[in-house]
Parts: sequence; structure tokens; C-alpha cells
Amino acid sequence: MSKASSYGRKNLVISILFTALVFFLSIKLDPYNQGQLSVALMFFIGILSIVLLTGASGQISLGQGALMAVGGFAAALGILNLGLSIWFAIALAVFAALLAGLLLGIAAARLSGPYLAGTTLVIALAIPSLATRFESVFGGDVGLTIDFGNPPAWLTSLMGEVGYEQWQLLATLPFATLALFFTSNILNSRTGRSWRALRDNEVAASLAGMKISETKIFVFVISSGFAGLAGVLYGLRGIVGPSVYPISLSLLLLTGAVLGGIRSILGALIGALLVVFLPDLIEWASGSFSPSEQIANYLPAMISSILLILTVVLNPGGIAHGLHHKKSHH
Amino acid sequence: MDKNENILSIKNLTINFGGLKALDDVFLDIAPNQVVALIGPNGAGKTTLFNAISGLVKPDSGDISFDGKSIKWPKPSQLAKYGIARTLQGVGLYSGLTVLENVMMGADKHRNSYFIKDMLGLSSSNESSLKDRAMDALAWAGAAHLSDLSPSELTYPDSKRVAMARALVMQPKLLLLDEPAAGLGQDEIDTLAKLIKDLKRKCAILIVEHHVDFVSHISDEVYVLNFGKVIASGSFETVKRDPAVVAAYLGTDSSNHGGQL
Amino acid sequence: MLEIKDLVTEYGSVKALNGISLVAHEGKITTVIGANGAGKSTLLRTISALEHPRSGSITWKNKSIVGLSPEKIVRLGIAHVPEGHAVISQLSVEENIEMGALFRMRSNKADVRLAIQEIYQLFPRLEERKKQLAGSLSGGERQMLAISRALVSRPSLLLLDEPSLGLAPLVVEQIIQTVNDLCRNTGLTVLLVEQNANTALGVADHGILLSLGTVAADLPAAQMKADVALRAAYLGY
Amino acid sequence: MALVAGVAVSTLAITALPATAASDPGVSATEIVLGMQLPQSGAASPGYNKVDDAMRGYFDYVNSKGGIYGRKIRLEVKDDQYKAGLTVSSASSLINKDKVFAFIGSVGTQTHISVIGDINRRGIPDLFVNSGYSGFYTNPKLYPNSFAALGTYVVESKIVGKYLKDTYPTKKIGILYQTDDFGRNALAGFTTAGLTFEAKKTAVNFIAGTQGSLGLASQLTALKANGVEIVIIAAVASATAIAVSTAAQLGYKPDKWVVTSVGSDATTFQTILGSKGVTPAVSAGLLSGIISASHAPSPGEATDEYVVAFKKINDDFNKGPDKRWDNNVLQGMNIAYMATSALFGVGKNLTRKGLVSYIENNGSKISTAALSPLAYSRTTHEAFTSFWIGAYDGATVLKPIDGTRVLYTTDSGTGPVTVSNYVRPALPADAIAKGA
Amino acid sequence: MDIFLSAIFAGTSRGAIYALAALGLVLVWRGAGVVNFAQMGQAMFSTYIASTLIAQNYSYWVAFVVALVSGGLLGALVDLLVMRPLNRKRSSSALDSPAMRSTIPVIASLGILGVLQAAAGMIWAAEERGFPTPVNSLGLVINGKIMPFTAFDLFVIGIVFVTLVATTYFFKGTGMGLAMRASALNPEVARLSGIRIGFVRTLSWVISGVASSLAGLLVTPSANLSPYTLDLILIIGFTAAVVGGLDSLLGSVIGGFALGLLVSFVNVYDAPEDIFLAILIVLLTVLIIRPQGILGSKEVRRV
Repeated sequence: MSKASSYGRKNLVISILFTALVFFLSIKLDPYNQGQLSVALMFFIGILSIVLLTGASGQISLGQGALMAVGGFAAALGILNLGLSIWFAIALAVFAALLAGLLLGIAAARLSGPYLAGTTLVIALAIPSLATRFESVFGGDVGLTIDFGNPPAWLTSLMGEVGYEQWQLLATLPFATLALFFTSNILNSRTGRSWRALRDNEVAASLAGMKISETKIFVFVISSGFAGLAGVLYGLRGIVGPSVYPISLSLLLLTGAVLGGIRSILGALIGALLVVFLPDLIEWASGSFSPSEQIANYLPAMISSILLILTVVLNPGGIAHGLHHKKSHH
Repeated sequence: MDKNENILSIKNLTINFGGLKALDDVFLDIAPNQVVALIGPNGAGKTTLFNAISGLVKPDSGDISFDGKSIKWPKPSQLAKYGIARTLQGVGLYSGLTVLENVMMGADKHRNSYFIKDMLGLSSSNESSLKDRAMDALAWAGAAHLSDLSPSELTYPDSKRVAMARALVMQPKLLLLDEPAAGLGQDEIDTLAKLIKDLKRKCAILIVEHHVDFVSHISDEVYVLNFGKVIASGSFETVKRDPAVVAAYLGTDSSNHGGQL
Repeated sequence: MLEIKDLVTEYGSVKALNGISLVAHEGKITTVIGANGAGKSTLLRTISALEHPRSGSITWKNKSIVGLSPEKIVRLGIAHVPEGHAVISQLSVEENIEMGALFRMRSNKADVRLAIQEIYQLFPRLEERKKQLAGSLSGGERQMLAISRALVSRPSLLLLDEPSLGLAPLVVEQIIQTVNDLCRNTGLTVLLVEQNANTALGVADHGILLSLGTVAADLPAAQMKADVALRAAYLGY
Repeated sequence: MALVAGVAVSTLAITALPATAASDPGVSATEIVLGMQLPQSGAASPGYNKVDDAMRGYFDYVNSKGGIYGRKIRLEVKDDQYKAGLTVSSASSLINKDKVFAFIGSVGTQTHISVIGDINRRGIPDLFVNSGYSGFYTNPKLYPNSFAALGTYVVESKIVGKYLKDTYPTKKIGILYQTDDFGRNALAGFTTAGLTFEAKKTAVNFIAGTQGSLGLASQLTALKANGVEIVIIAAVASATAIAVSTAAQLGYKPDKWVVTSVGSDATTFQTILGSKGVTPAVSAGLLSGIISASHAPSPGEATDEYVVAFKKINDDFNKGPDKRWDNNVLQGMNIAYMATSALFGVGKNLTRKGLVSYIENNGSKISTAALSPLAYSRTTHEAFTSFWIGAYDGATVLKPIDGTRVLYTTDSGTGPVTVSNYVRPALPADAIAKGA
Repeated sequence: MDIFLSAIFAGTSRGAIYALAALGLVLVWRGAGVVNFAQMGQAMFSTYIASTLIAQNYSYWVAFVVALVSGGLLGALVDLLVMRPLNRKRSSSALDSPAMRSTIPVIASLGILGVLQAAAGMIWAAEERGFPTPVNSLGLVINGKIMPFTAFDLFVIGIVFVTLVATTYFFKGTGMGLAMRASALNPEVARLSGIRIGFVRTLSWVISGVASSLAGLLVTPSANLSPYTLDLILIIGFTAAVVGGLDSLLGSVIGGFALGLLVSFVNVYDAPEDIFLAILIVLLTVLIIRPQGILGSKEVRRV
């Protein structure tokens, strides 16, 4: 029984392997795919926030994009007004998102199902509109420009020339690793266990001593922190603004989460890779019968929507569930 | 019996649902290491009483004291603190957790202060102690071999064992069992009776049960509810001959009970 | 005649019915009694197809009804009044009654009207309260309403699940008597599930005692009423 | 081997070096690859999704005539759905997968801002951006490789603002603008020109894209109630159509409507009203008299040689799903025309640095269908700093007011508005500008 | 005063649209227990069909009827192809928990929305379109003043009320309506009463589909038709339905008009940028203070 008691060590090993794999890819891939992979890692973090919120605790959110925006804007303001380095700005972003998650969580903890879905959808609409409301602060529709900057000297002296996409990927990697490590620890520990218990049976969970509302709010807060982290990294690709975090981003992440497997960390990774690389995949696959431009443009949206419906109807556990199959998952 | 000796004491408990009196001036005392059974026909208010004790229903009036201390009616999440554990009708296992995790949930004290440690993966020692306790409880319930299964893979009697283990692992002073024998075969009921007799050494037990034979074997004291009232209490032998109880169970051919429409 | 043979119904891995065989004769009241958890409700739910049997047969008027949907079975003249005053409390009394006749409203409107009138004669209180929401009725009235909802379909077999549940003895008496009268006057076949054994056996022609999903006794009602085994099943002596 | 001086580049262009000398990505002996980003699908795509097809149509025409010094132009187009997050990815795809030599004609301020920094950092030419956002062009040190395809919103509104102030000194002027960079830039320009707007009385705004769901009636009522006699609309064409038709329903007939060039496409206006059941005659009537400004000829000017030539090329070479002749098609054609001119201008030795340097130093030499000269210089990368003011006639053609076209010039700052006497050079016979 | 009046008028005419959208949501919530986020996608799709017919010179009313029929068909398809299999699957699914049971249909409906928008994009999205009104859309004259309120607005409000009365009559006065309410409130008792709840559920999807395509036909004259224009209507319609009480037809209509007035007043007296924030605040306030909405019944709410 000593094996599972050291879940932290196991997760550490997995996280290190993950880092090594991505690092290897960062050297092997072409710049475009380096960039795509870095977006996938950002989405991975964003989807992990859904795995925590919806997968683990059973609360749906169609507004994770809004929390990503909170993270992005906080960081941009920190960088542009306080002159923070991107690293401090990222910390600030997570903190701001945690705070926003607290506010939203307090409102959301009383809601469930379609009510929660609809309300978070309105939130996803309302929060980015604040950017235009307070244009002088948030830069209006144009937003605020920030980026990863140039790779630091120590890195180039270590690795030779580092391309912009490669640097983007390498800068994202530690955060993705941290998110992976933290999430797998959370889900495999008593914290995750009690969140899942809450999801499966509120009455039994409260009889076991859990405070239902407080816990739901707490999950919202933690999940928001991850969303904020994903949001700032996504913004650091060049811009933080309403057009970076539209409602469709929230829905895209949810699609990724469901396709991959809403209860699984592996599923989050699969889902992130899928939604990022699906358009490339379709482009590659449709090369032989070259559909008209208009059809080709809407093909990724069509295919991912169909996959979403099929997943929900046929295999709600997602791809990861299919992979784990009978194995009881965590 | 001195009321200070009682682990649980309820007085004048009344609950209205709309105009309906679900519980009417109910009293109940449980001494330590005693098995008290709550019986009565369907709809008599047994589950409502259980729910009131576990804080799932808010009484309109009445007092509850636990360990001699009068407390305001508890919230569900405080039960564990007071040392009360409960099984649910229809078992109520967490479907997304393994058997072991279900029981570990019972063993856990649930304070968010563990979060940072958990997130950093530093809670191994806590985890292993939780796990050891959970495995002990499962072993006691005869379900250790099921620890890695998911609740949906269990047979009904097995899931009852797991539910018992989950309640027991809380090390309660009072265990509330909701229809533990329902859906079990005779062999399994006998095993259950043994378990409960064994358990009695550790805590007091309040049990809602229909299976009278089972009740007669395990209970020290029986309360009979009908129409939200305690119509009889005492040892099973005395209670079962009480005309009011017989009438409640078998119906009356010529009743002089007041009609309530 | 309703004939059930070797019926097995499972909830997950629990065998709620473990090989039940019984017969309910036409124009008679057959009562199924037994302690809670004996499988009484499951039996009725399996007959009306709310549960699917694992094995065994159910025939009504010599035709198998296994595999039909609940809504088909109603059309065959089998009406089920489930446990717990199953009315829809957000609908009015009148609507609750009409609901039971919707499926034949178009084909036989006149008879539905007649059936509703007959029900109001049977339960005048329901007519007085026909515009009220069913939720505002007392327990006894709700039970009457639930039975009315079934009767309005003009069934030839009535499956009645614990009509006494939570009702005062006087009311139980009244309801059971009404059912008795119906059976005697109209030739309705009744399968009555009751925990309240004495009352049920008081009116029934035949009694069936269930215990842990099996038939423990199958006797004429009067004989069963005198039987000591019965007491044991309920009170352990 | 830094070829910094523009003169040197031009000289090299004349000396016939072999085409293979170039080493930048996207250019080979036989091909020049250009990349474009725009919303081809999604809410912001209608109208704009015609620009790329028009450009490709013109390039195909050029290719059919032998290309540019033997190099065929290939236009790679990426759909970013007007979502900045996707713009970053599709830019990377164009840069790294398609290995484009330069970006051209990218549509959208909000989206282009997400990649403009990166494109410039990589030294990739960012030609003729379809955004009037002055922040992209007025400081070439910030974005040395980015050049506009439009006059900035500020320039246009300063010119129109001054015209209104001079022509209607006593009229009460109001503005309906969409709350985004375009609407607010325009508002700023009009204010700089000396027009005064009081919020809620003569300046009302709406959220871009929501006019259908939220309505414009309350905004127009406010203008009407406050006696506004001249209404400026700074919004996209579809919103213009809704605003004008809503006002007609409200019985609000201001003396003049003034519509910024972005929102005044006659085809869009008529198509939208047409599908509402408004006959072309009626919608032409609604359009008639509306004041607008343009740097280019009106697509309806049947006698303009550029319009005639481009229309013919569009008919023959545009393979897009919707090639109906309108402002968007004209704009696409003109961008491709300008690009062809610049590429010929650089010469056979085509490098990124060379191209940027050529455009920066030879702005006035690059040929354009516009009636305004190109303003590209080392101090600004704005395209057009001149506009002419016109009014729609009954046949949906924007015509100079009083019959004579007067070209006004200004800058994106606070400089004065002056009259320009620029005369557009004649169209080359084959409609391909092969350079000075 | 003029401004105030016009804010009321403008709000009322918008409100009628929101009311229709809210009605459509309530119909399917009552009939099938699903909040259908794909609803305005269905409306958009059937409006495109109408628009295509009109472009081919069919009369408005032919297109109108075809759109309503195709709206109903779409509703039926959604139920038969997605919701029914989902219902069958849900009891045995890997994600079976009370929280997920109400969440999964929401995700499915978002998928349907995505399919409809992509399909409309593939078929029609190259150009932006408008959509005609069947009646005069010039402002009404009151006391010599032209109001921001047209005969078409009156027509829309009329249709809202006809729909409200018709659906209310349908629910309260017809056997099928009774069957529909019964199967939503208590499927088991409904089945035991001989009601074919599968059919009844599909029918409620059909009716909701018709109502939403009606909303689409009536809103697009003031919006331009594109695959995405109606998304916002759904969000406002959802808020209106929740404000009114998700299970009350009359409540949803009241909620719709309330939202219309809210939007209009924020627009006139504050700033358009605050509209979404105002909607969020109203939604949260209602959910916290009176979760069952203005007219919703407490028992049915599933918060």
C-alpha cells in the first residue's frame, strides 16, 4: 500500500517526464508547431481548470474565458503600469483570477446545471465588456499589447539560438508542468476526493463534515486561478483584449474538456491538443478533396461540434475514459 | 435513566410539512453502547426523524442534546464534529470514487487547510494514515477485497458493507443506520446482526428498520412511530404486544382511533 | 385472469423479485401483503412495465404483456395506482382525473365524460374540490384522486399500491370499502398491495404473502388472516 | 551586406541582377509568396471576405501577364474569424509553414494588433494593412515594417469634420458611433476638427455588432429629441443600413447624414435593405444625399479608368464565391495593384529589407487607384492623408459635391486641413504598374 | 419626457422579441426539462431558409410558414437525434451524478448550436443579409409626434400575445397540453395514465422550435441575418426566462418585456457598454433573492 501513499512522488515523476517530452518536442518541432504546442499547453491549463471545476466538483462554467481575461488584463496592467517582469505579472494574474473566482464563486455556489451554465455565459459576456467600459484603463477593443519578449540571454547561451515560438513554448512549459503537477496532486489527494464526493452526493458529503457552499466556492477560486494562468499566457502571445477572450474561447475549452474527458488530466491534455491541432488536421485531411473556401472555413467548427455531440451521447467520459476503459480512474 | 448519561436525547420534537404534522412531540433517548431501533409502518415519520437528527430537516420546535449538552439543531456538516455518523437509504455511496476512497472520505476530517499541502503533494503521511484506517474499517466490514472497485461494480449487500465501513471509520459516538437490512438475504442479515452487535462495544447505534426479526435480535430498546408520534417504546418484547403497535402494523378491523383526513 | 409465473426482477444486483408466481382472478380482490422490502411494489411496477423483469412471464387475459410499454399496458385495461398518493400536485383535481382518460378522449369522449361523472358520484369531495390544485388536498383525498385517475380509464384490472400509506385508519377503511364495492359491483379485478394486512385481508378474496422477493404464503384471505405465520412476518412472533 | 539606402535599392533594381540572388523566405526564382489574414468566417466576415478574392484575382491577372520579373505571386490566406487568439496562430502558420515573404492586406485592428509586434520583430514586411487605426502607422520606429492600406480614421474624420464645420456653421451636429477603436478614433478626429458633441445629447454610441439585438431606436430618438440636424455615422456598413432605416421608421429626417467611408459601401447598404424588402429604387433614395468621404473613386464611377479596368479584371479573374463589384472588391484590387507596383519598384533582387525601404522612400512613386497620393515616408506609414468629400447621387454613386472634386489633406495629429492639388497618374495600358 | 417615453417604447418593442425567445426556452424546459442553448441557432437556421425563399421571389408569408415548419422540424430532429439518445444513455453513463445529469444536455445543446452555425456558415454566410417585415415599419404618430414604435412592433407584440395565449390555452385547455404538463411534472404518473411521454416530449421540442423560429423571423428585420446575430438574443432571452420563472409562460413574457425596458433604459440614461453588466446584475439578483423567478413555482425550480 506504500505505492499510492506517495502520490506526490508519482506525480512528480510524471510531471518531470512530461517536461522532458515537451522539451524534446520544443527542439524537434518546426516553429509553427512549437507555437501550436504552446497554445495547446495554455489550453491544457485552461482545460485543467474545467477538469477541476466541472469534472471534479460538478459545477459547469461557460465563462472560463472571462476568468482568463481577468488574468490577462491583470498581467497587462502590471507590466504596462507597474513595470513588472512577465514572471511577476503572471503571479499577479493568478492572484487576480483567484479573487475574481471568489466573487463569482459566491454568486455561483447557489446555482447548478442550466442556471449555472446560463449565468456563467452572461458573465463571459459581461466581463470583457468592462474593457470597453473603462477604456482608458483596459485599452478598449484594441486591448493592451504584451508579449513574452525575447528569450533571456542565459537561455540562448545555453541552447544557442531560440526562436520566438520556441521561447513561447519554453516559457509556457514550466507553468503547464506546475499546473499538471498541482492538478494531479489535488485530484489524487483528499482535496480532490472530497470535491468528487461533493459532486456525487452532496448529502453524504455534508454528513461527512464538508461545508457544501464553502467548498463549492473554494473550487471555483482554485479553478479560476488556473484559468487566470492560462489567460495570461494566452495574452502574452501578443495582446490582451476582448477579441482574445471571446465567448467562443470558453466554449472551445469546454469542447476540449468534454472531448478529451472531463474528469481526466490525460483527457485535458488530449482535448487541448485536439482543439488546437484539429484545424491543421482537417486541412491536412481535406487536402485531397479540397472543399470550397467557405466550407473549409467552417469545417473545424462543424467537426468539433459534431464530435462534441457524439461524445456526449455515446461516450460522455471522453477519449481518456475510452483509454482507461475498465480501469477505475482518479 | 439519568438523562446526562444519554448520548442523544430528543424532546418535544415537532415538524410540520405544510399543514401535515410529520413529527409530533417526539422524544427519544439513547444511552452509550445501546442499540435503539426505530420502527413503524411506512410514512410514520422514521426517516424524517433521522433527517432531523442529521440536520437535513429543520424542526419547528423541540430540543436535542448530545452527550448531555444541549445544542441547537445541528447542520449536516457539524454532525461529524459531534461524533454522529449516518448511512443513507439506498446506500448513498459516491459513484465516482472507488470503494477505498469512499471510506477514506468518512475517515477524513475535511479542513481546507490541507489544500496547499495536498496541492504540493506533501500529504502522503496523512493519506497513508487515512488509507490505513479506511482499510481497517473495510476489513472489519468484510469488504477489504473490494477496495479498488467502483461502487457500480458492487453487489447490493457489498455496497451496504462499504456504507457501514464509511460510517464506522468516522469513529462516531453515535451511528445512525437507515434500513441496513433492506434488500439483504437472510445470510447477509445474520452477518449484519453480528457486525452490529460487535459495533455496539464502540458506539451507540440508532437504527431504522422494517425487518422486525432483525430488530428483535439486535435492539436493546425499540421506539415505534406511527403518524409522527411515538406510540410505544421499550424492549422489543414489550413493544410488540402493545395493542397500538399491533394495530399500526396489521391494521384494525374495528378501530377507535380518531380519524384524520 | 392475471397470471404471473417465475417472475424475477432485479435492481442492479439485488433480486427484488426472486421467482414470483401468482394468479389474480377476474372480479376478485387479490391482496399482496408483506413487510417493507418484500417486493410488493416491485411486483406491481413490473406488471405495469415500469420495471423490466429479468425472466418469467406475465399474462393478462391469456396474452403476454411482458415487453410492452407502460402506456400500452394502460390501453389494455390495466391501471396502476402507485404508492404514495401518486397525483400531480401542480395540476388541478379535475386535470388529474382527465389525465387518466387522455388516451381515449378522442375516440370516446362521451364515455370519458360519463366516467368522470361516475367518479364524482363515488367521491363527491373531489367534485367539490375539482378546481383546486391536487397539492392542496388532504392525504385521503389525494389517495381518492389517485384511484380516480386510474378508474377513469375504465380498467378491468386495478393495481393498487398501499392505499393506506400514511392515512388514518378511518380513511383507510373508507377507501378499502370503496374499492371493495367497485369490485363487487362492476366486476373489476383488483390486485391490492398492502402492508396493513388485517384491513386488506378483511376485504380480499385471496391473500398472497411476500417475503424477501418470494411468495411465502398463498391462501384464501380468511384463512390467511387467522394464520400465525403472518404475524411472524410482520412482528416476529 | 546591409542595403540601407533606398537610392541604392532603386539602383540595384535597374541593374539586372539574377533573380536568384534573393535569400529571404518566400521568394524564389519563380514565386513570391504573400500572406493575408482576415475573418473569412464568423460574425465579422461578411463583406471583408471578398477582399482576399479580389486581391487574388488581380494577382492572377498579373501572373497571367508573366508575373513580376518572372515570379508568380501566390497569395496564402488564413481565416482568423476576427479572434485575436487565432490571428497569432495563423500568423505563425503563414510565417513558418507557408514561409511568406510578406504580409499583405490583413483585415482588422483588434486582430492585427496581436501580431504586428511579432511580424515587425521578425523583419517581415507588413504591407497595406486594412485598418485605419493610426497607432499602427504614425510611429514607424514602433512598427517599421507596417504600412496602411487606408487613410487613418483620424485623418478622414478631421477632413470631414472641417468640411461640416465650414459648410454648416450653425447646424447642430451629432454623431452615432460604435464603441470600438474605429468609432472612437473617428470621434476623436471630429473633435479635433472642432466639432463639439455632448454625451447623450449629440453623441450617442452603441456596442459594435449588437445593433440587431439591442436596437438603435433609443440612440436615434435621443438625437432627434435634441434637435440634431446633421448626423454622422461612424459604424460599419451594416450598422449604417440599420441606422438609416430605423431613423426612417422614426420619422427622423436630419438635414444631412454623414457616413464615414468604412460604413458607406453602397452595395452592402442596398443588399441589406434589399433583403429587407426595400426595393433598389427606395434604398437608392435613402442613400441619396448622404455625405461621405473617400480617398478612392467610388466603385460606381463608370467613367473612372481604374474602376473600368479593375472591374474587367474582377470579372475575368476573381474566382471567389461572391465577386459582385463593390468597395471591398475595389479595395482588394487596389491593394494588389499597389503591391504589384511596389514589387516591380524594388526590382529583381527582392529582399524584405529592400521592399520596406523602397516603400518608405518612394511612397509617392507607388501607383494606386486612389485619388490621394500615398503618404508613406520615414516619418509616417499612413497610406492616404487626403480625402475628397462627396454625396451619393440617385444612382448610388458617390459624386463630388457641386461637381468638382476637391482633395483635402491633413495628418493624424493636430495639423491643419489643407487643399491638395494632387492629380492621379494615368493607368498603365495593361493595368499593371511596373514602377517609375 | 420625450426621451423617457421613447425609452419605454423602444424597450417594449425589443422586449417583445426577448419575450418570444424566453417563451421558446420555457416551452422546452417545461416539456422536456432542458434549457436549450441551441434555440436561437435553430431560429437563425429557419430564418435563413425563409430569407432564401424570399430571395427567390416567394411571398413573405410562404417563407414565413416554411420557416415555422422547418423550425418545428429542427426541434423534432434535435430531440430525436440528440436528446432522446442522451436520455437513454444518461442513466447508465459514466458521468452519472445529479450535477452532471442537468449539465450534459446543456453541453449537447451547445454542440447543436455549433453545428447549426457552422452549417449556416457553409451554406449562406458569404454575405450579410437583412430580412423584411410583413407590415409597415414606420413609426406610429401619437399627438403629432412619431414614436420609436412601429406598426411592425405592434405586430410583434401582437404575435407575442397570441403565442402566449395560444400556448397557455394549449397547456391549460387541451388534452395534449395537459399530457405535456403531466409528463414534465411527473413522467411516471403520466406514463401510467397512458400518456406517450416520448411523443409528448418531441412535440414540446417541435412547439418550442416553432416559437423560436417565430422569434427569429421577427427579430431579424432589425438585426442583420448572420449565423451569429441571434446569440445575444439567446442570452437575454435566457435571463428573461429566469427572471420570469423558468417554468412560467406568462412569467417569461413579463421577463422579456422587463429585460427590453432594462436594456432601453440603460441605453438611454446610462451607456450601452453597461448593458451586459446590468443584465448580469439583474440575473444574479433574481437568482439570489427569488430563485424561482417572478412567477415560477417553487416546487419545480431545480436550482
